[in-house]
Amino acid sequence: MGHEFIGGEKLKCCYQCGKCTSGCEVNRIDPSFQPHRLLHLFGMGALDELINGDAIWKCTTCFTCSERCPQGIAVTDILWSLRAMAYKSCRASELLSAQKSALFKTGRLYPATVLDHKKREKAGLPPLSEDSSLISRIFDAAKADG
Amino acid sequence: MMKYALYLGCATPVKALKYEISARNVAKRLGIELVDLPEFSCCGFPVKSMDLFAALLMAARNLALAEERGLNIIGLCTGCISVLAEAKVQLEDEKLRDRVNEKLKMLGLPQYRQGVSVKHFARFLHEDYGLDVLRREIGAPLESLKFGIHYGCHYAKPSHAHDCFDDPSNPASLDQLIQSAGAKTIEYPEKNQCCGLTIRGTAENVSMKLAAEKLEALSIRGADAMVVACPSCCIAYENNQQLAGRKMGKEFNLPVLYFTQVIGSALGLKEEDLGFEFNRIEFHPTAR
Amino acid sequence: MSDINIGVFFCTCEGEIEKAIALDSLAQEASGRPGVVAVRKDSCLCSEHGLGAIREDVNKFGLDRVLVAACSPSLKTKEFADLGINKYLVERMNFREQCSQSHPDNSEDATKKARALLGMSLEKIRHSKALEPVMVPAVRTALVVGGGVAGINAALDLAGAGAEVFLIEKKPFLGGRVSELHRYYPRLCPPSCGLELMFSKLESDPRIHVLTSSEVEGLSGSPGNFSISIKTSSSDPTKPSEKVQVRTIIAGAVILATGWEPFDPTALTEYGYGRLEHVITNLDFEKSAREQKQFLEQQKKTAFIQCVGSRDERHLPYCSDVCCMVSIKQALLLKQANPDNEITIFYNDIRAPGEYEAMYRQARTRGIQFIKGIPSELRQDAQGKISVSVFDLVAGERTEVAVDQVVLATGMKASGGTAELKNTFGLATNKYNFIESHLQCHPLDSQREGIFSAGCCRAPMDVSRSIESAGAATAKALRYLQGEIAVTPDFPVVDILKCDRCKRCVEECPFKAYSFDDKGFPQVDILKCRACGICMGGCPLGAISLGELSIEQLSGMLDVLDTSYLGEDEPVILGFLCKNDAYRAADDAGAKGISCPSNLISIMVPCSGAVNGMIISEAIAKGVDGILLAGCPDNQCHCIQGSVLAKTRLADVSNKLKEMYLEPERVRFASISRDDPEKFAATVKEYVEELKQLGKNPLRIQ
Amino acid sequence: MPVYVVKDKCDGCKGKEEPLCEQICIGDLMTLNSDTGKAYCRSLRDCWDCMSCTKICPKGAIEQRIPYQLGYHGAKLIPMLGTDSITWTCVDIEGKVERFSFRTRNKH
Repeated sequence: MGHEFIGGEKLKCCYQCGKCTSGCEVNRIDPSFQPHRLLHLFGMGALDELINGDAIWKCTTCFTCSERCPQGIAVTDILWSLRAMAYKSCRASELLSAQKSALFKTGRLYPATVLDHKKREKAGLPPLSEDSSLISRIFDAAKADG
Repeated sequence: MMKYALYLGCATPVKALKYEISARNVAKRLGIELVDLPEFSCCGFPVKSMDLFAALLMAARNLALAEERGLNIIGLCTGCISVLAEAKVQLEDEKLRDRVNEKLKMLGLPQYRQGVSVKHFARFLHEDYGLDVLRREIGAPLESLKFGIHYGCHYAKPSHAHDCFDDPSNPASLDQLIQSAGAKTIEYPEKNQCCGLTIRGTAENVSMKLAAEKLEALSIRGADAMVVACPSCCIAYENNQQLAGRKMGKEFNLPVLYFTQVIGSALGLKEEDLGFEFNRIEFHPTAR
Repeated sequence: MSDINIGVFFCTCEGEIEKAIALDSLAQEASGRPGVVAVRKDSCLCSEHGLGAIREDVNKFGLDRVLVAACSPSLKTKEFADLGINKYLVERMNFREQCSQSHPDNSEDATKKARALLGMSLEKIRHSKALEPVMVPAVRTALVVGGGVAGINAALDLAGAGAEVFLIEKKPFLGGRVSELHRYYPRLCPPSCGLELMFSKLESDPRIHVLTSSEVEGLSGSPGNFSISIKTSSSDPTKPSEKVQVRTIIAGAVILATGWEPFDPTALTEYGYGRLEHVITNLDFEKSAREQKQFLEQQKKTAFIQCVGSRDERHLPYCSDVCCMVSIKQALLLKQANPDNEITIFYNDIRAPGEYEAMYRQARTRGIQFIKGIPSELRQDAQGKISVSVFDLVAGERTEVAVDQVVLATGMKASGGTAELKNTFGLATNKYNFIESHLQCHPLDSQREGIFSAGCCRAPMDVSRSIESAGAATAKALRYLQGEIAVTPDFPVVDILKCDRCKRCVEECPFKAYSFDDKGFPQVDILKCRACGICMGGCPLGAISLGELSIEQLSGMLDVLDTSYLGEDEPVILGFLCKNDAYRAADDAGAKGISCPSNLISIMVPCSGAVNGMIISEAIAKGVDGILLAGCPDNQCHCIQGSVLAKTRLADVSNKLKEMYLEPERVRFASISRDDPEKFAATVKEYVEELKQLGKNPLRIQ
Repeated sequence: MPVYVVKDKCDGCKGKEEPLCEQICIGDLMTLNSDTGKAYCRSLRDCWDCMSCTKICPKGAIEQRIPYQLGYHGAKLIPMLGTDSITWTCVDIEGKVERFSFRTRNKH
């Protein structure tokens, strides 16, 4: 799985102190989202459960847990790895699918409409460039061997 | 004259014209030249959820492009800056850098040689331009105003990517920046809370509640406006303000400004040069 | 050579040895060897009868050397040391564990190996020298650095054992961190009571000299006679720096008790220490409890957060040992003072070993709430209430508590004083900056002989364990305070005629026992030396020899080794086995009946780092097919870096072999634990097979 | 064709001054580069190829390039020192290997 684990090397050091969940804004509102539990499941190898569940899509990536983890575990990066695994097994959230199509079409997360271009011109801002093949070229390069 | 590459990202030039306009004019007024690089692409943030390596490659591409021009990067979106800065730290690893450079070569792009710095515009003003110098430029201090600052998660986090320039649990640099414009800032316990925009599509209730809580905290404390430093946060608090209020059974009327608009006003720039007409909740700093 | 009279004594070990080895034929051969004037076989040499027979022969034949073929030299050492002849002139041959017991199935090979051993041992013993313990005069004075509870107790214990003691303290007063406490556990008594008792004992003991406002400036000399310069500033606050007195103390031993410093939790900004009101540390708690009576009594809600900074790889990666019990103690004090006080302790794991469990239990029965889960952040409302929000891992849900004060259970870090002394004394510290030599086997020793550590400069520990370690360090130090120190004569001797003054021995000695004499030659301080032989292994000129095992002896043994003792086609391996681990594991293999190829002849060395590269080269040059260097796993070596150095030296030989178009596999290092005879046997078997594949050492033919 | 110090192997004899090769060199040619802590030959053309330094080096870090009068490129002469013996490995330009062991005089 290689680079998908960027930042996740210390995962096994987690001693379940729960500080990540204690400080998690999302958990406060939606108790079903528990970062410490995700780490535990990941450590136990329960990948299927994680990838098929909704939990990994609920993280705001606010980095509070990563910042305060006493074991220096990059929890947010691990969440990203899990999402990438889900994406690769075609389990991406609808939001991500929408983002993906925008990115691959225009190279931008928020494509500019005709109106947007006009507004910018009126405000005296420089025109925006779009590159429809850039993202797929980058993905191809990332996948290519070597 | 100080010269920097302006990294706009995806959201700012489309969703946050007032930010872009005010930032450009503040920079101009302070004698900072911002150069546009049309080749800049998305920072890679959304791609992290698809392929971490491709995301790193996108970030490295942007870094390498600025480096080729010999320009350091100033950005407006905290998310973009955080992603680029984190990539910079990751690419300190020689093996990873070699691998990334190989791919950049494949794409016909310049190599990344670790010779570029990445800073948010606010951090730049605080750290490089300097608060003392800024204070001397302030012509119309906003003494009667009281702002609630929202930093945004990626402004100072992950702290190692941002050279720990501000305390990740209790940041202060934006407060100081706004204070140097003469205004007061509010201390409130929810200061560090996330805007929730990134999960609006996957956990809408949580997202709305997060936004509403902060809007409420600042409304109660009598903030004249909320000040933000990131287009995404602004969407969460400004564009979604009525929606968040309705969902939670509250009514909000809290103007949301970019810090560049506030600084610009204090510098004496005109409202039209700071994109005030784009504010959804009307606000006129000089009228108060 | 025949001016030496050698006696060779074979033990059948009640048939255990003789069942595999043809002792009679070996005895016959031995009697024909030059210098051998007495040969005897006995069924039990270590019995009174057997030992008596040896003593009788020593007298009768005027023996100069005694060669004993019996069990492993690591056994029955006392018995065979007392034969009426200097014990260094007695050589043991391991006929039982490493011959008859390890090759029981093939007695022919066992006999062949025994024969080879006999030849080598006869050669080795020719070069043996009679050695006597060296007596070094030592003063009866000790120095204790640090006037905290550990230092005070060490001073009292030392004086109690009859030593003169200088107790020095950097601050103007004694008492250390304990004097900052309100109560200590588990008896919850005030430390002032204990301290005052100690102070009065200090004062009344004429052998104890207390120097406050004093610091160590430098240390020279050796154990038994350290010379330490001490700077004392004026203790009169009205005349600062008026009088700075520097004096020199001669001390036989030094006990360090430089204590600890509290971890500063401002680094964990999420808890807002220094920013939020009523967020205090456990040491602040003690201060307030000591100074204000109402602090404990006034009714309030208190939360304790455990592991603040400790067990945190960004701050203190270790457990600070005391914080769990400190919080439990403080919670109990609050409850005692006012039963209406509401207390919550947020914890990871409560660590309450031994008797302390009872206190933990008491805390629970008193209604102190324990929540498993660490809060991530503290928020304060306008009224000053602090809200603690935590995910309760046991309940599986979030709990929110609003409290009046939060106590951060901060841990201990190594003190600045320890860091200063580390430089002044040239000591080694562990990765957390505490003083350490070998945590498990020599916890109180530093890496310098004669210098010991007590209390929290060694590791975080509570008051009772500090006092305990002070007593233990005292016992250790007493060896150097007897007026005279007997040094076992197995320390190294440098042959100045061979030495080229390259200084490698000085650099590589893990205990910094070497210095230079006025001509630039290395000289070993026998009191600092631990006789590991790393210098002997490192000397590029083979100029250093240990008392027990010299380069000359090793080289002589190689000269007489018959590399075809098992026949032309069997490979021969020379094993250098560390006496702590590998050699004993090899013995165990025999004792447990794990069969082991007879292709290996082992030589016991004090540390794998004691084996010189020239000896290995020479063995290869003389036709040995393979060299096995077996030592401890890296982090277990008593000589700190012995096995690491052994590996580098082996790598040098291996590189050389490659250059010579010889197989680099002919030298090998193996980490063998004391308790792993199976691995030892397997390693030898595997190596024999590999060497068979490689074929004969080309140098063996010549 | 004089000596060549393999930098990765040389450890400057750890003493930081006067390594063994410097002490043994009859021409006083070998010395330590104080910046790198590695030995080097300060005048290559003065080297007589006596190989004293090659023999003594405990790290096997000094190689001898055999002068062409004795053997062309590819020929090698490698000493290995024991406490009372020395073993020479001679490789000629065709790769033929021969080894010789001798007793040395510095017996204890």
